[in-house]
Amino acid sequence: MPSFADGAVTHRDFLRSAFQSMLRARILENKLSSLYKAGKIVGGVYLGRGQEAVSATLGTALIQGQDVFAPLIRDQAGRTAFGESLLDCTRTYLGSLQGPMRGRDGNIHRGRPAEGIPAMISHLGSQVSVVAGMLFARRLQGKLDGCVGATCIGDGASSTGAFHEGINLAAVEKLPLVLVIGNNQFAYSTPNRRQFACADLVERARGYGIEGFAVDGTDLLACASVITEAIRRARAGHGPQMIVARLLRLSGHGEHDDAFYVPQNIRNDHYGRDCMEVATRQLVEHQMVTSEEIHAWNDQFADEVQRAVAQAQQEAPPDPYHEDWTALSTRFPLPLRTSSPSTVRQPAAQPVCS
Amino acid sequence: MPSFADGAVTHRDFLRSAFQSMLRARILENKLSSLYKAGKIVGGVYLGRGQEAVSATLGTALIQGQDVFAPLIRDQAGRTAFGESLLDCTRTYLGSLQGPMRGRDGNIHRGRPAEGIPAMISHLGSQVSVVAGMLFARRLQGKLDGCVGATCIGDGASSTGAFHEGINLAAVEKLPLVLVIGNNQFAYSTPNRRQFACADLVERARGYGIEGFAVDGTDLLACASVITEAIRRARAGHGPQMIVARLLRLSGHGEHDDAFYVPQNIRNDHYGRDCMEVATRQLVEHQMVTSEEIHAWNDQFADEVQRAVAQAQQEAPPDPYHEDWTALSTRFPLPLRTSSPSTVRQPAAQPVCS
Amino acid sequence: MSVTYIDAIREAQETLLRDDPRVFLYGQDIATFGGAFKATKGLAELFPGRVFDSPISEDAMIGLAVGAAIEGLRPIVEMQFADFSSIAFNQIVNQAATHFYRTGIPIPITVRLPSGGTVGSGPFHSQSMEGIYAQYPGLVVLTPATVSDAYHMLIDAVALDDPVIFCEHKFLYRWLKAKSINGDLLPIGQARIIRPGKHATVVAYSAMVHEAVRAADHLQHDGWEIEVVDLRSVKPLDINTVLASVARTGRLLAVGEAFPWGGVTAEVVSRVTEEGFHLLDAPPQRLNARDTPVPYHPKLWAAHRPTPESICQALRKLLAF
Amino acid sequence: MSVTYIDAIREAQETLLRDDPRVFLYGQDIATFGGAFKATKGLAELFPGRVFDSPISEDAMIGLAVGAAIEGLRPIVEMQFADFSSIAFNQIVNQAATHFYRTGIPIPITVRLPSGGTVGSGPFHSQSMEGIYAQYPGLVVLTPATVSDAYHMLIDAVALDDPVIFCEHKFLYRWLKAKSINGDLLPIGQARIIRPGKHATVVAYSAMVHEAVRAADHLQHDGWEIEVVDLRSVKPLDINTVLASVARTGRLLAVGEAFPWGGVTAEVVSRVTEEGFHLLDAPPQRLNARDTPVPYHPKLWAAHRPTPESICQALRKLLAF
Ligand SMILES: Cc1ncc(C[n+]2csc(CCOP(=O)(O)OP(=O)(O)O)c2C)c(N)n1
Ligand SMILES: Cc1ncc(C[n+]2csc(CCOP(=O)(O)OP(=O)(O)O)c2C)c(N)n1
Ligand SMILES: [Mg+2]
Ligand SMILES: [Mg+2]
Repeated sequence: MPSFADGAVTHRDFLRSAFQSMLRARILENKLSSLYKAGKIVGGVYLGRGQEAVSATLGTALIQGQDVFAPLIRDQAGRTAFGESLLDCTRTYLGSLQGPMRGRDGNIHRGRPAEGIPAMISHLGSQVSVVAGMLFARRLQGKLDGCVGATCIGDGASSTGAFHEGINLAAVEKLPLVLVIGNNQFAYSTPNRRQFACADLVERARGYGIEGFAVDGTDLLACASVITEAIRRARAGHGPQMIVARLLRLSGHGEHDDAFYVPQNIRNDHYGRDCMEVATRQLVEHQMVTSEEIHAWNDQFADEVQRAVAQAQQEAPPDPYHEDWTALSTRFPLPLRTSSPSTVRQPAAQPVCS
Repeated sequence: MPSFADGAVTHRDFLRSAFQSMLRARILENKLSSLYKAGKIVGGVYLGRGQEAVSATLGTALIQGQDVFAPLIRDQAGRTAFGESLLDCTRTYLGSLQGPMRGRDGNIHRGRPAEGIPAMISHLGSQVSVVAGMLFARRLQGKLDGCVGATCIGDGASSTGAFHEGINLAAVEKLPLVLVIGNNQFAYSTPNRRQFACADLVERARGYGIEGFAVDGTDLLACASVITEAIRRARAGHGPQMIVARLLRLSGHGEHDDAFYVPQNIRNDHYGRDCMEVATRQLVEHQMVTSEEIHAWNDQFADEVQRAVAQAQQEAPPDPYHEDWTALSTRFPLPLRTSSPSTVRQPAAQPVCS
Repeated sequence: MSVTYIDAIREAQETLLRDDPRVFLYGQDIATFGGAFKATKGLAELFPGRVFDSPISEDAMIGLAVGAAIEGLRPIVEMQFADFSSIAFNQIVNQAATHFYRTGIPIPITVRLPSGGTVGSGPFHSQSMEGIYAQYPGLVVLTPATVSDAYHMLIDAVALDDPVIFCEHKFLYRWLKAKSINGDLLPIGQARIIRPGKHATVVAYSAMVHEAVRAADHLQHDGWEIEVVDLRSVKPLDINTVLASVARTGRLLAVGEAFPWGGVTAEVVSRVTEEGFHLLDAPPQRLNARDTPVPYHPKLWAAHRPTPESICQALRKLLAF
Repeated sequence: MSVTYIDAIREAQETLLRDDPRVFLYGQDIATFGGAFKATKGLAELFPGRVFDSPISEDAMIGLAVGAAIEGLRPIVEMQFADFSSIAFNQIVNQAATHFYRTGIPIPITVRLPSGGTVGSGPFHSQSMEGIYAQYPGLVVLTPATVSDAYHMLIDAVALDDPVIFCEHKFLYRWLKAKSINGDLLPIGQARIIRPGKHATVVAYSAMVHEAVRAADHLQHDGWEIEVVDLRSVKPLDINTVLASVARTGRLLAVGEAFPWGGVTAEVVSRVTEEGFHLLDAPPQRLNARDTPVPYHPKLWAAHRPTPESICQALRKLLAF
């Protein structure tokens, strides 16, 4: 049986921590939704509602400053758990110059790559090989020991060539990549049956020669158990791990979408339940949290969110007149010859192929 | 047990026919190799030596004029079996204006798409979705019944995103696509262990929700049994079929390559054997052919090949001064208004979204 | 009663599905959902078995369309955003575009690219890729700027036997309205003088046509008469109409929303200087977006792309030469 | 004793691996096999654990390089042929190219593209993609034409903090030889006057530099002195050197091997006419490949790309203006 223990963190602490991240994310995302509906956020707002258990578990089990976490579209909870500040979120959504993206990119397209959080591009599947590359580089530098790199992806993104190339490459290189597929049954409006033909995406793992786990993504305890075990195995050198979490997206694709296409019977079935409610019940029942604590956290997080929003709102937006309108870090023209070393480099030896 | 019978074709006829295509291809390819080495062919020459049993079986089991066959780089035998004339090959390699590619494209990049043989582009994996599209179109037109579409691909090409997207799409659409992966253990110089991490690529089938077969690609009888069964299943509506044939490429990647990187032990092992020899032995033992017949065929095919080469060599090359240097079938400028119908089209009804 | 640009695109697809059994639609979320921009709203119900939701597989989506075209059909593929066509790049430029030249079999597919910037869309939902695709032989690249052109040119695109990259501007989708779709037809490959003038020629296409017209209207107050040419099709490019205009005005400004290196405006300027050097009274100029990814923040975005103000500024400089 | 262009590229990679622990090589068949063109021959043995055979996954190859660059390494990725970079297109133009602008973290990767036509290579092993990549903000696009530049510019490419698309010409690989790699360094972004002259300027890059020089040599017999400018880098583009040359000659012909719509030659002509209109005594001209896929047959191929003969012809027309 997998255990939650990862170093010094006990089962109880882990779950409380993951639960807090779920709650914080839910409150933050509710706020983002209202801001969007009030016209205060331009572009789109994409929520992880219903997917917090999976995402928070992952973010909690990863070690900030050591691991890589490449969140995707529905990972507010995982970001929070991994240590991303609420301000990074609100500043990015609200276009503050102080945010990590400085108004140049928005919403969930944020990250701090130098701190182990790549900033996703929109093109689904593209982050898999990037995380593999980060791990590959660490191995080359002798710094990989004990690290893992995790990324999340949806059922829809599993149909991309980038997903396939990335996971296959990670398998060939036997990298400690943890790939969490959140199968929320829809890609935008497209149901699973128009996306893949296997019974469960976890059946893909074997074809890549990697280990695979299926988990009920609405069940925090199950997620904690399975995801920590997968991460443990990746850390221990078992190579890439694929986790397929089944659940339902409890929002529209974005806040512009009312998800009319999700049939009632799917909403009503087991996977349509809200992981927040399940987790609350589970942790209260197991006496890991009390309702009083939850209330207090609710207040505390609402307050934190409020402050993060207020601060980002009052911060200066980027100024096009002071913007550095170059996409390069190199400043051309280069001063004469400084791009080349002072001495003329000559080939080391006889050319091999002459 | 699968049977070779496909309609009226008996087991014996099938095998003799496949064997003849193998032989014809081998003789043709030996000739292409000499022409290349004599500097008579520019560009590259890519041979299917060692892969004739798989390819010929496939081409023989498919029905010309009804099925689609998208051959790849090592499918001379399959092309011959499917009915491609030797002249199509020699004319393309030698750049004759009479060939299907009219000197515009060369070597194995030839086809007759309107006759069910797409002309491959170099980019590996790209033909899978094209064949899927041809089948998809036939279904839309109500013409799919009983048709299959087959394409071949290498172990290396299984790492492409195009392969993944194509086969997954075919699975979602439940198309009668037969995908033959010739795992010849190398992609150019790259061994399987740098290409994928699963034990056998056939393990991928399940993850796509399709049926998979593994076969010894050096064994004509095994190939005939497995491939005809897969085709039968595709024809019968079981959806895409994946066949992984294990074998060894018995030439360099192209005729410029001496394959120094293929270790001796791999050449010596079971899959290093020559399918031509195996097939000869098998058919002679089963008294399906006699050595005399084989000798006669050898002479006959050598003669056919010789004539196909001679004819292509004496034909005119394309003439740049008479070449139609446009990549479009449309001739611009279009005469005024003829690209539009004579009457002004008005939207049929009220716009739905206004 | 008015018709928007997106209505026109939807209507064209309805017309095509109704009139031509060879047409089918393939793309992400285009069936039940009616497409991310509702360009196919209701069509799946109207035409059962002709409108398909695809997996998120842009490469295979184009591969499928090419295969279907080989078999004689006329698929219209919707990319959810032009930017995602980068995934289908190989199938478009190498498979579809080379097919006729190589085999003699044309590939009549239409690839719809919701293109260009809108507020808050950022680097990956704002790109204008016409100048990328136009570089490849074997493609026709269309950029309708008006409601009627959106309709008629999409109909024409499907009628063409060659692969067409159909660049629709997302900003125009709901912003641009017309009373009705008019019968002012021009063949594909012919540009339109959308606003006559005599002091300078602005060559533009897609959304920039409207920005250019605004700039021209503005300069009218100062007595300048600016001619605006809407290219309509960037490949083929109707250089004759452009040259005739420059012959009248002697001055050329080419305006595009794409990145500034190369692309449509460079092709226009080069063609004009090669063929109509003697017509020019002043150095021809280009105005494009800035050389950075398209920024998210509305303030940055507004300064990233050409606007009526920056077009006016460029025109004043040109007129003062 | 001589050094070929491909030797220089191999040497540069050896130097880089030796001098910079951040460098590693990733690509198809580059380890044991030493690469399809032997650009990495022997390097896997010399530098164990630094040269890797990749799966046939161009998209993931670039993704991996981007990830490694984030971690501080300097990967060099070999595409087996430039044409196959179409599969990595999205990772190059959207992931690598936008990263610095978006996040402030530069992506120092070098993508080696064996480019251009050779006899019998056909539509998918002959492409010149510099004009495609140069359209995207955030990329540096280099096109060395000489043995020494092949060496020094590859060293410089890896030193740059930005993603570099390094377009090597396959035709030059073994055909172009030098006595040795010389110390005639120029910084990236600076063009070189490779042949001085006074009657007309030919701007070229990569293999076309040599065709242009041959054409110039030929016209010398008739008394024409043609200046040939080797751009070296197509983005950034050293317009100052080009303008200075045109100021001397008054005439411009831009020659490229890529497809004729847009691309490098259009950018050159546009920049010169925008900024140096008054310098021109004749309409600037372009000469590119034809607007079809690159044909397989040597006779077609020879008529598809610019040659000394066609360059001479274009120059005579230009000189006669
Ligand atoms: C390559 C690519 N194609 C299309 C899109 C547009 N798009 C954005 S999210 C999305 C649906 C994603 O579905 P899924 O992967 O299941 O993730 P979910 O949103 O359900 O979490 C689509 C089609 C994209 N971002 N990238
Ligand atoms: C996308 C792409 N990348 C690289 C190449 C170059 N290339 C041509 S054949 C080949 C090896 C193919 O190996 P495999 O798929 O195993 O087929 P085999 O040659 O062994 O039959 C490579 C790398 C290509 N054609 N397409
Ligand atoms: Mg989903
Ligand atoms: Mg192989």
